[in-house]
Amino acid sequence: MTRTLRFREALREAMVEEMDRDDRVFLMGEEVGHYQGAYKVSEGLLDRFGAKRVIDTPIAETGFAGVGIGAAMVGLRPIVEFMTWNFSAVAFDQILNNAAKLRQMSGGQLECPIVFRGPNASARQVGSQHSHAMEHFYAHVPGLKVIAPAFPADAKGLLKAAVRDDNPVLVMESETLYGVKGEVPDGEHLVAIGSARVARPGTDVTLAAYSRMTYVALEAAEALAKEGISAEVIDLRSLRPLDEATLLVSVTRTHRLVVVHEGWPYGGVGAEIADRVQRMAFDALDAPILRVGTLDVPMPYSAALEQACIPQPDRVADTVRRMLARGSGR
Amino acid sequence: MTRTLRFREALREAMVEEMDRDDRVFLMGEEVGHYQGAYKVSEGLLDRFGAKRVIDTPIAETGFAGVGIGAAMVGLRPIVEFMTWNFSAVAFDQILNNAAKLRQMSGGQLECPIVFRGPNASARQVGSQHSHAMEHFYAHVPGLKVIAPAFPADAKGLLKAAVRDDNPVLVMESETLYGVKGEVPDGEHLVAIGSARVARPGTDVTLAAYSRMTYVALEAAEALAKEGISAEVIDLRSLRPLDEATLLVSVTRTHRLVVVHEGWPYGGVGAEIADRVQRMAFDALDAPILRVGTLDVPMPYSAALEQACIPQPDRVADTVRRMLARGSGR
Amino acid sequence: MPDDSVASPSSPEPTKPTPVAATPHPELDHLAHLYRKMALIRRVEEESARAYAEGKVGGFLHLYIGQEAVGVGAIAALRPDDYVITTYRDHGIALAKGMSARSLLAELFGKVTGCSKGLGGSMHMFDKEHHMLGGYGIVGGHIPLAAGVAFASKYRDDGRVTVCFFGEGAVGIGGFHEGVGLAALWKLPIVFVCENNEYAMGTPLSRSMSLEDVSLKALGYGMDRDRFFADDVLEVERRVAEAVKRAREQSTPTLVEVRTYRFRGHSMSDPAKYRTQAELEEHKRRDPLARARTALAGFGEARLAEIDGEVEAEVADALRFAADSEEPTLEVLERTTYKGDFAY
Amino acid sequence: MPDDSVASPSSPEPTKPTPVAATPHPELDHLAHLYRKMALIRRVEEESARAYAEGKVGGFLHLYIGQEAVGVGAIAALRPDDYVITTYRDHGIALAKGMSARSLLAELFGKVTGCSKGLGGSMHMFDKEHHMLGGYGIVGGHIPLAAGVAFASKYRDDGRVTVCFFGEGAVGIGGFHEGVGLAALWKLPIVFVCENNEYAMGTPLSRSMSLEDVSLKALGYGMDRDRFFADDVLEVERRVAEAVKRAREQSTPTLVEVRTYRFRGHSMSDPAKYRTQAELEEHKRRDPLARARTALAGFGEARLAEIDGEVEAEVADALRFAADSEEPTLEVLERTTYKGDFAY
Ligand SMILES: Cc1ncc(C[n+]2csc(CCOP(=O)(O)OP(=O)(O)O)c2C)c(N)n1
Ligand SMILES: Cc1ncc(C[n+]2csc(CCOP(=O)(O)OP(=O)(O)O)c2C)c(N)n1
Ligand SMILES: [Mg+2]
Ligand SMILES: [Mg+2]
Repeated sequence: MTRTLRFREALREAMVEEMDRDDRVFLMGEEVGHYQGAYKVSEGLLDRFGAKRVIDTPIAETGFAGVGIGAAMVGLRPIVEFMTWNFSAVAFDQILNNAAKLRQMSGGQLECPIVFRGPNASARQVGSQHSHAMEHFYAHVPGLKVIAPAFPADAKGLLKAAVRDDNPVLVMESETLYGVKGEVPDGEHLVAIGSARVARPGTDVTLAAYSRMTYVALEAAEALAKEGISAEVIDLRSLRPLDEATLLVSVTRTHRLVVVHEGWPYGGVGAEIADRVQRMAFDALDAPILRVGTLDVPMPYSAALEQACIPQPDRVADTVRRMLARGSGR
Repeated sequence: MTRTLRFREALREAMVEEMDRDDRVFLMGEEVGHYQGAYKVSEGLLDRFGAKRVIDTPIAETGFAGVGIGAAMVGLRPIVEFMTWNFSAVAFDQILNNAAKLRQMSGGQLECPIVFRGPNASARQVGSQHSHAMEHFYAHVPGLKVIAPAFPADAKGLLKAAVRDDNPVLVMESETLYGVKGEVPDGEHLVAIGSARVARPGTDVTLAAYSRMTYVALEAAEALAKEGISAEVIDLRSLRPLDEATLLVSVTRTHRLVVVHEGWPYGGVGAEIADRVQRMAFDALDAPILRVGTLDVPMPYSAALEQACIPQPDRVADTVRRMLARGSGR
Repeated sequence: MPDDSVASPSSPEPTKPTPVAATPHPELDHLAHLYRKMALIRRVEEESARAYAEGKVGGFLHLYIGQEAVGVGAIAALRPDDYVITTYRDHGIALAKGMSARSLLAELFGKVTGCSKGLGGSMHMFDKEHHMLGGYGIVGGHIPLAAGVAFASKYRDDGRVTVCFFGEGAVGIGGFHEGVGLAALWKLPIVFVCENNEYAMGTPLSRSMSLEDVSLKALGYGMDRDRFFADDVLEVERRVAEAVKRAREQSTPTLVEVRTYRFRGHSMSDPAKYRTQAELEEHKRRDPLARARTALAGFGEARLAEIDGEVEAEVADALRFAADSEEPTLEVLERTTYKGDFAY
Repeated sequence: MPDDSVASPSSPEPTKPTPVAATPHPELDHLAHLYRKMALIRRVEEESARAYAEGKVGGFLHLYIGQEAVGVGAIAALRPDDYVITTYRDHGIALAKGMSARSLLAELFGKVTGCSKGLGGSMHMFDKEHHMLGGYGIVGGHIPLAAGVAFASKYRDDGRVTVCFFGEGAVGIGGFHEGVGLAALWKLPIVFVCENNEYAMGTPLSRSMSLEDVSLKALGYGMDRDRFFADDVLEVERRVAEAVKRAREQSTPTLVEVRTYRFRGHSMSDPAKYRTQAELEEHKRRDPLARARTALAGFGEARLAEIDGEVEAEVADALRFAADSEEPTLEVLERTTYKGDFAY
């Protein structure tokens, strides 16, 4: 049996279930309590769990990210919400130098079972300082895990798995997905971190995406289908670890790969996927791997320009057409 | 005519010449003045230019990086030294959200002519918190330029060009290179940002490297030459912008590319190069592009383990041999 | 809305007012001048809210309604060439520093005629000509920049003062500590104006700070401090002027806590459930704009109506201008990202 | 070196001392106990320096010589299950909290028998069993962690107190402000001990802070504070104990500034040209270790010699142990990076 839930409700259920199950789990962040969450993800949690376990913080990301890490290293299991991932930039050192390093610096004595979560990448016209796709910075760092679900069921299952993970897990959500509905299995629902999912089977080209871009890839696949082009869409779900097997199996069949992601082109998750696949499936590729990402500029406020910067189904479909016409990107 | 200078002396000359030329240029950072620089790069500058233009700061990277950016946006041309780039992690937001965004957020009204410089990547046994290759985070960001010279002449010429650039330029130096000697042209010596250099010509494989890894690549090429394998070594010098032309010309001749860099494998500069070259020279490649980077773990203190983590000439040479034996990395 | 009725007569007439003889009252003239600025801000904000509701403005919109006396009073204490920098709640500050309503509303409408070519939006109002160095979106992130601007003035000895505005919610973050700390250490010509409007989104100061007196933070830096309410714009000007004088003449920084209140939610999406209607009404009774208008009784109703009319005309014109302007095109992006060649 | 001669007799005998009868002097016994810890730290540091010179230790090495009374005195005020966390200058703190000289020196030698398996080195001494939560390399970065540890104690109501050590150079950075600010806001059971040794590398406090009294920072957080010299280890214990009592009984934080001095350079590469020989000598005359030994006159020279002998034996044994231990192997890296499967 399943129920239809919004993305934010699925995340909330995951937190409620894990907090019910384990009283070492608590939620901390700006406006998560009395305000019921800047994006209402934590609505009702303060009433349900009280101020001891649902903690409103001042605007001090370095401070409360560090508090979470410190609490985790002595055995609590914090969920730290960044109002948006953009603001994690002021806490970057805490995540890079403490969360990711504690276990190894201590020779394995200490653990850091913490979850950092919040909306990531573009919202709508919030400008250059509020539109970062931060996963490209964090997926680079050993010691961290990074997940980016697209559907409510995965949001719930992956967040629950993240809370139970003994390593720091960063959950990349999307303000533009919080209202999206989807079927969520009843009862205990866990999704293993590190497994991608074929969201739409196809034979001519593989589209790899995650978070909101999975919907963009699916739309492009729909459009291409009308032209008789069969695109397989892989929803990565997890960025670090990356599910190489699922990618390789698909590319070995389709011989073509287009990676769709928000965020700038230089480096990052998209480049990593291109690098791995050309390395591991070199002979299987009939065309160079292409990427559809955010244009290489700070995000503009103008609605028209913002939409032009963010990957759209058309841009994805055009890229596939170019590729099938043996476009090598030159 | 040239003179033999150490890397740190070449950097110092660049700063002295630019500060003599333009009194809007000043140097700011921890221990740059009275202490003569943590690594003696700024030795003598306080005596020469006085405390007004050679400014010792407290330990407050967010503060003094921001002060530099603020001063730059009203017309000064700061050189901000990070004692090491690791410490820029606490100033990450200033670089990402202010330095890189100012021009665009203001619709082009403001400029940010600032240089951030300091030693980057591994030193010797300084452990996981002090061994980051930070270029992989910064090269991702539009609005920034990132350079990483390997030789004293380039260190001088590129730093001078960076000081004259009207955009934020990040200079990645290396503690392990400061004592290295090299020939530096007399008189005004500028090197354009964005141009790579063929450090050693070759025909069988291209090795792309930068900063200290250029020496590692050259050593590997030397070893391979003894086996009759001719490796061309490209010293990238500049990471953003990246000199695609020089890379493509080389790979089109050698049909093989190995990227050598410090820093973790996931994403970053190495993945970006692999992505671009497979896209732009797909048909020219006889083998998948391979990368030799730092192992995917926090840097250990143990001398033996640290050396095992950092790319060594042997590892580079082995990778080339594997590739020539048509190793596809599988 | 009742709180604005004074400043915004339901009918925008007279658009063409009959000239009225001037009184020999310099103080009143000055107050009238400040009143006009506050009224302009109030009306621009009301129209921004309306335009937002109509979908003409996107993203976040943080209104300055209720806080007008802070920006107008503080900036009245400055020279035109002094610098100002603030947060995303920047419309009032930008207008007070001299930005035109046209350029501000065009920016909100995402038009290329906007101050930032439509690339910045509500949170990023920049006006280099008027030394308005922008609105910034990362809480506390602009405070070190402000110290840097003041550093440059000291370096060049140009006699300018920098005023840095921020909310009381910024006082707990590292950027505040480091920016203020360096300004105190290096004796920079700057005034830090904390606009304490009692809330950071839905968080009252009592839940974000161990002390409720923000100005006490100055003790930890051995810095001068001041603390007062912003009911009277002239009082704000007087008090800030003292700090500006210290900055200009002795090159020492001051932390000024100005107690104010925002009549609207944090942003358009905030219903402000965290405060009572009674609390809001009480503050609206202290509306600095209404207070200024009352204080201007002796100035003459006719001339006040004239000012209100001018403001209405200016806002109407700016709205037309914004609506009729062109949107920016893609080619603007690369050259606003880098000066010179693009770097990729 | 003259400053250490008292604590380190040129000859390591007697390795097997003849037992001596105990005096009925609890205070003296306690001081002797603290003296022993300080002497052990002093000797371990001297040997670390020697080993570094011989190339057996790599990376950065920050010695605690001169500051022993701070760590030993402060930790003497704690229960064994209380938490301690500090900076890269962590050898003395680790030993004071109960880490063995074996595990510390083996870590310095980069051996797998070291507290952190040879992966952390000098700056990262961790000992979970003794609740020594580590040494950290990013200035100020561990202060929020310390607040988090204290937060956990309050969350679990486990009655433990956390002591967070840091240098005076950390007071200007954001991590200090945010960590201390949250501890004050949430009334966490923690004591912040600022080891003011007058220099941050080559920078004297006068060039890094607008105020020279670090403890005044507490005023900005409405927090209790204290400030004193570390010449007498018993005084350090007494004063820190007051703060620990407040933390344990009322769950309130305190900022304690302990004034001390490092006899060596910042790290092995620092010739310390920024201070005069005279200044150094003056401080060495106030050596807390020598002072404690003098105060122990009534304890009996024989028993003191016995203690010194034990210390020598312990250090000699630890050096042997470190030298003879194995180096870590590559396979240790993956499992210390992630618990469970590696994530790439
Ligand atoms: C570093 C950071 N964290 C969180 C946010 C989200 N945020 C935007 S405004 C705001 C509240 C700020 O309140 P205050 O400083 O009092 O200014 P006010 O809005 O009242 O003018 C928050 C939490 C942000 N912009 N930056
Ligand atoms: C954020 C950061 N910036 C710079 C450094 C380099 N650094 C290491 S120790 C040190 C001086 C610290 O002095 P203090 O806090 O007084 O501690 P002490 O060394 O005197 O014990 C500096 C600048 C660092 N480790 N972290
Ligand atoms: Mg506020
Ligand atoms: Mg110190």
